[in-house]
Amino acid sequence: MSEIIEVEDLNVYFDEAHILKDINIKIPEKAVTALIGPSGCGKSTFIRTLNRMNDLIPMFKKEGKVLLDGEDIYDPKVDVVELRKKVGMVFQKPNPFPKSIFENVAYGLEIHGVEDKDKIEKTVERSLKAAAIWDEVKDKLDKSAMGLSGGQQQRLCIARTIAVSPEVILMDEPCSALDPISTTKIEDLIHKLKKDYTIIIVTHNMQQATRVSKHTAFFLNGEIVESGRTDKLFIEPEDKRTEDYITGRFG
Amino acid sequence: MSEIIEVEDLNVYFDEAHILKDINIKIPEKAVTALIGPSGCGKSTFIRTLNRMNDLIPMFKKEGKVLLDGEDIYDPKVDVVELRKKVGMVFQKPNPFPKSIFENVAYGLEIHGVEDKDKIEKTVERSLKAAAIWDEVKDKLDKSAMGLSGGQQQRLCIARTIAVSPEVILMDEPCSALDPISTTKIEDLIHKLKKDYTIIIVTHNMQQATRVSKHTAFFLNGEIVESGRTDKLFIEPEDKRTEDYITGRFG
Amino acid sequence: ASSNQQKISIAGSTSVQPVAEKLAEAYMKEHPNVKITVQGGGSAVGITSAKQGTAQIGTSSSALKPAEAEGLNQTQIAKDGIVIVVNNANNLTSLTSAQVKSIFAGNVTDWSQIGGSSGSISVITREDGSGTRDAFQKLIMGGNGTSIIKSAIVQSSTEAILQSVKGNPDAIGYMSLASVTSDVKGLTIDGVAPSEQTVSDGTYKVQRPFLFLTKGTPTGVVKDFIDWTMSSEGQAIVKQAGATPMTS
Amino acid sequence: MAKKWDEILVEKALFITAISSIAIIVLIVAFIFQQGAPALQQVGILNFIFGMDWDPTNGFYGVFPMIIGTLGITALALLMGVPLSILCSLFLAEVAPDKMRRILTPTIQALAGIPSVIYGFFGLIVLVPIMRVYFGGSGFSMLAASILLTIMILPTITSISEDAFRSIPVEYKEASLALGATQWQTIRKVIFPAALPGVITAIILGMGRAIGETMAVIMVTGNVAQIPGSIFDPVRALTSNIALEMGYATGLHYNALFATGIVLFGMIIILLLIANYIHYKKKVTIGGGYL
Amino acid sequence: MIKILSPNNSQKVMNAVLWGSGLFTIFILIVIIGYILFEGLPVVNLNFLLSDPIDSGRSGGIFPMIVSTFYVTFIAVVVATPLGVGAAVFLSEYAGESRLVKLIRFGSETLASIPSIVFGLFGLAFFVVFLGLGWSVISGALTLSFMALPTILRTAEVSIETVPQAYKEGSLALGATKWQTIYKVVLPAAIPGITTGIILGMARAMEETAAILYTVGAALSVPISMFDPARPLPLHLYILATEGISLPNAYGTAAVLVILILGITIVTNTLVERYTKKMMGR
Ligand SMILES: Nc1ncnc2c1ncn2[C@@H]1O[C@H](COP(=O)(O)OP(=O)(O)OP(=O)(O)O)[C@@H](O)[C@H]1O
Ligand SMILES: Nc1ncnc2c1ncn2[C@@H]1O[C@H](COP(=O)(O)OP(=O)(O)OP(=O)(O)O)[C@@H](O)[C@H]1O
Ligand SMILES: [Mg+2]
Ligand SMILES: [Mg+2]
Ligand SMILES: O=P([O-])([O-])[O-]
Repeated sequence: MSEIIEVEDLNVYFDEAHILKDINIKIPEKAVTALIGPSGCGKSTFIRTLNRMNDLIPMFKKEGKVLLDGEDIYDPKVDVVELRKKVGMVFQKPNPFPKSIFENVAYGLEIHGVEDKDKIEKTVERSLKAAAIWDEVKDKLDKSAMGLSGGQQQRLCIARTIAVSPEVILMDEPCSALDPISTTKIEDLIHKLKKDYTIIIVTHNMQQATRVSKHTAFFLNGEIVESGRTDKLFIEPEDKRTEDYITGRFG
Repeated sequence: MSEIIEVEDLNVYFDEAHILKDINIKIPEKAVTALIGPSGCGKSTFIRTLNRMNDLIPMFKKEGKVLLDGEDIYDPKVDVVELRKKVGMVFQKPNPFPKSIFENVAYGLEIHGVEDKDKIEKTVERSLKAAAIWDEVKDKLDKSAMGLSGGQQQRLCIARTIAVSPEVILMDEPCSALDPISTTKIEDLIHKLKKDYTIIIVTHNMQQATRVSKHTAFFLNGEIVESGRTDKLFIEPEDKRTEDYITGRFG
Repeated sequence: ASSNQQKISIAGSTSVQPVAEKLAEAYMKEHPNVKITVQGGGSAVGITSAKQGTAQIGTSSSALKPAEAEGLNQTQIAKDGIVIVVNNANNLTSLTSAQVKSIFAGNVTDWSQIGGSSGSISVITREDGSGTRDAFQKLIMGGNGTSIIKSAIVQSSTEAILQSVKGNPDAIGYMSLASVTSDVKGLTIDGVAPSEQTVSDGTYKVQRPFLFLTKGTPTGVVKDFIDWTMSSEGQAIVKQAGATPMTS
Repeated sequence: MAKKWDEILVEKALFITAISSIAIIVLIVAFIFQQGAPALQQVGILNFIFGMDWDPTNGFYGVFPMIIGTLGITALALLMGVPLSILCSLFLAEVAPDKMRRILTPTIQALAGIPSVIYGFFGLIVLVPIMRVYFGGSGFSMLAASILLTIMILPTITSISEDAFRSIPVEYKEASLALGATQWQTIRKVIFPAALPGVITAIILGMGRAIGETMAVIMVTGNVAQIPGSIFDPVRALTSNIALEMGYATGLHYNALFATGIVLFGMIIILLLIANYIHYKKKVTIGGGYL
Repeated sequence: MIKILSPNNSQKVMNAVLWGSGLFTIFILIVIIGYILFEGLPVVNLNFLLSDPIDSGRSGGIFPMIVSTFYVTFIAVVVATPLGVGAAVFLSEYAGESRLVKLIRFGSETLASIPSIVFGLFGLAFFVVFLGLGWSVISGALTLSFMALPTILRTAEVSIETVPQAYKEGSLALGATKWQTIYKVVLPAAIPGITTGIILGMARAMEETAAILYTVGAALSVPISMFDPARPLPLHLYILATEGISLPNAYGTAAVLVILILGITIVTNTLVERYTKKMMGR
């Protein structure tokens, strides 16, 4: 199994604040990698670095390299738009567009140049079904997405992301607002997706990490304390801090 | 133990959509009541009805009564401001003000007329500590709250709410963005608070419901299927649907 | 028909504008192949447009200064009487030009000083440079000799003068004869009441010219239009438009 | 890489629109300066600005009383108009019943479409006589102009700030109300600060309208080029000076009117610098927060 | 003062103040619009609307002026809107906080304060004479578009800046280009503010006199081509009113103009309202 993403000596600063410190990690292709760690340790910042979403934050500064398929994504030659087409993302706070539910999911297809109405409709339906929200919204596809419940919005955002089939999918706590059943459905989706896609998921739920991921990285205070195969990391962690964290004895 | 809130035949509509159907429930005083149910079933809508937050949504319509201390909170005579002082709320999506961290927490005190700087500072510190975020923000109290991580924002919003000591605290998934350790700390906080306050908490985490609450109500499609003592509801639910839901066999 | 259509554009004085428009309307009826447009802007625009050639005919409502007149051919197409007006409630009906002068110079400040019922006079004048004021200055104030009192209210149009005088029992102003209505009272000056007749025959002195200006001597259709304007037919239209024709 | 070309093209096109605004400004400024500079040269800048007499017929070109007039009228209009407009926009955004708002908002916007001349005549026929009866004098006054301008800037400031208030995310409002804040506390401490950039833009545009307004002001100020003793005295504004005499001015007089424009321009720049300084000091980010 | 009051009382006071200012504004609206309609409506009838003026407008109707107004305003808005919104997009999304941005912003604010008469004279010198467009619809419309530009630009800029960052991120993360994001997410979300700017700019263009006095010509006939001179409503009523030709007809013209503008603002606002309701779900 090859690595699709390699992060080398990554350091991230917001102005003077040193948020990520000497991050080195390899993300295997067509597999699920989980990122765990206490709130505020830098998980979101890290995955937002992988699709260059942090570029939008004026005070963002980085050192080090992020290689996708061997190419540094921060190279000036890289087309950020192409990068983001390859690397999709579900945000921590659900952020649907102020458009209808249908348009939210169709949006990505349209901007990727899909014009065939039939195809768009099919893909929208398929994505909404995969994100386990179809039944709840199928009768109000033309209603605004802003009128959905928190969990519905979160699933809509998942549908929106998978509709355009990116190679890598970054998910920042995709199940945080979901009940156990929806969560199971999303996990099933992840299992299905991992055959063809690379998935990086941030989660606070250790069980979820063990259930869905092959690899796990444990973040603490902006550093990766430990990373490796999930089964190993959760059963016999090398670092004391990892052990403390996963057993809930931390802090 | 007396009931602080009694909801009688509550029906809520958003325009034509019938969101809550014939809700009848009594919330005991100085205890924790958990609300569980699949995403989109109406939990948020329900708790937002308890502090009349839904009044802000133009198409909101309700029937039935919500009694707080025996008085209908929807009575025209009721002062909504006083009501909301008594009934505080932590929202599902963290919504800090675009102000500094300190100001976010001090805000409630100031509008309640506290002018003593010293007292404000002490209360801010105490609230931030109780919400388990003090250590992370103590050095940047004057920085914008918008620059906090998702989980940090969530804890800040908890701190903001408890700073003004409302009698009833509504919490809409307060731990959804939190790691297990922060979650434990928030649960500890809830345990402490319940001695003096009435707490209603929406959660997707069954374990959390059993850990913190004395009573639980199970929502499904806008109805309360079952409600009662948590220990009873989780061990021998009366309704088949409740059982299915809590054992994860649902849908 | 448009291929041999000829265009004349007229621009300048806003006082001349309605007269010119009426002339144009009648002329175009007789000459369907000529299209005349009339543009306002003020006498200065008339002078510059004629000089620059932006308009074939510039119009002005006051006599040109030597510097302005350079290179321009002037044709006076009408006269316009300037009437001294007061509020209808004012009991005076006539004044001498000397009295008007001292009022506007600020030497007389109360109506009782000149035989009216007491009330402090509110002097209303037109803006510096306007054709109306020019004529008033020249004929009442005596050229550049005496200036109008600095604290006089300045109004920039005929109608604004009318309304200002109408709304204030103590006001006095001056305005174009054509626009005087029963809302205000026109005063007899030096024993001559302003009227088309007295303006036309020159007995009423306070008046100004309406001028057509062309760059050099007019030719072609422009010349034809101006000639027509000066004809009895054209002058009848001038009269209809409320101005005083050159010949009565 | 066809897309990339699109993007570059779009950016270039947008850049051109931005630059064209600059070009327009430069064109107009250059025009004003080119026409006005000769007068400043001939009369002398200081004589022009601080001269107390304006009498073109006799060769006096001093605009100082008009500077005072313009400042006075504008200040007074802003003093009355800004609070009224902002309160009104708050009323529309936060208090007014929905139906009322739906009628009021467009009607107020329509107020921006009433010709200045009509405002002028309204002032002349209705306002000036009232002022004369109640405050004495001729009725033509600084105050009369300021009242008209108050009404004339109302639509600009009200509409733009109403939008600014209404575009504040509801989440902020909810958070504040849930803490037991009154509506007014919420407005004062959350909504208003967050909407401040929009409100300041509204005020700046309103101020522009007030300074630049000509036709209405001409009819009610009396246009006397003297420093007014009180707000009930007649004054002449710089803009009025230009509009009053432009129709007849030639030669140096014409240039002097444009020089008046230059002075006005200088004043605008100073006022804007002040306004922008406040703006900068108070800059708040809204819509921020990236998570 | 407010400090001494309890929050409750200050709420009551402010409620009264806000209602007071709202009602006062309504009073102003009724007085101004009522005044115009009261003075003007008596002369307005179908004949007034549909016939040509006679005798410089002393009698007859204002049909050519209505056409002129639409013609001139339409061109002015069509020119100013893309320039204004485009510049606003550039300033808020592309340029960062550079010198250039500050300069443009400052410049447009200055432009907003330039007296209309100066625009008129500029238009005369630039469009009419220098570009040789003559006194025409196009000269007048372009002059007006310059006047309306700053309002549209600054208003659009403010509303674009208030669009939550989260929407943009959502779009970019899907692989949308910057322009796609702006075009499909940011601008639609900023529509209410942008329309306000356009309406204010348009209203300004529709009512302006001084700027067209020197540029549009004053022809009493219906303009066919863009290069024909025209006489929009405000200019017509200006000439009627100031030269004392016919005050009643001037008010009649004003009434028609006011009704036209009211119609446009009401329709636009209703559409925007519906649109926002659909988008935001409330
Ligand atoms: N503003 C609104 N307009 C229209 N429908 C709404 C609105 N808010 C919520 N709804 C609908 O009401 C139902 C209940 O929503 P609610 O937010 O109460 O669910 P919830 O139980 O809190 O779900 P979650 O766990 O996902 O937050 C959902 O079907 C939702 O689509
Ligand atoms: N825009 C910003 N400006 C300044 N500091 C920031 C910004 N965003 C995040 N931070 C800080 O960077 C650190 C890492 O934040 P990040 O959002 O990556 O945490 P996280 O691991 O995702 O936490 P959570 O689980 O709570 O979402 C935090 O301490 C946070 O306060
Ligand atoms: Mg995070
Ligand atoms: Mg919810
Ligand atoms: O426009 P005037 O006729 O007064 O020069």
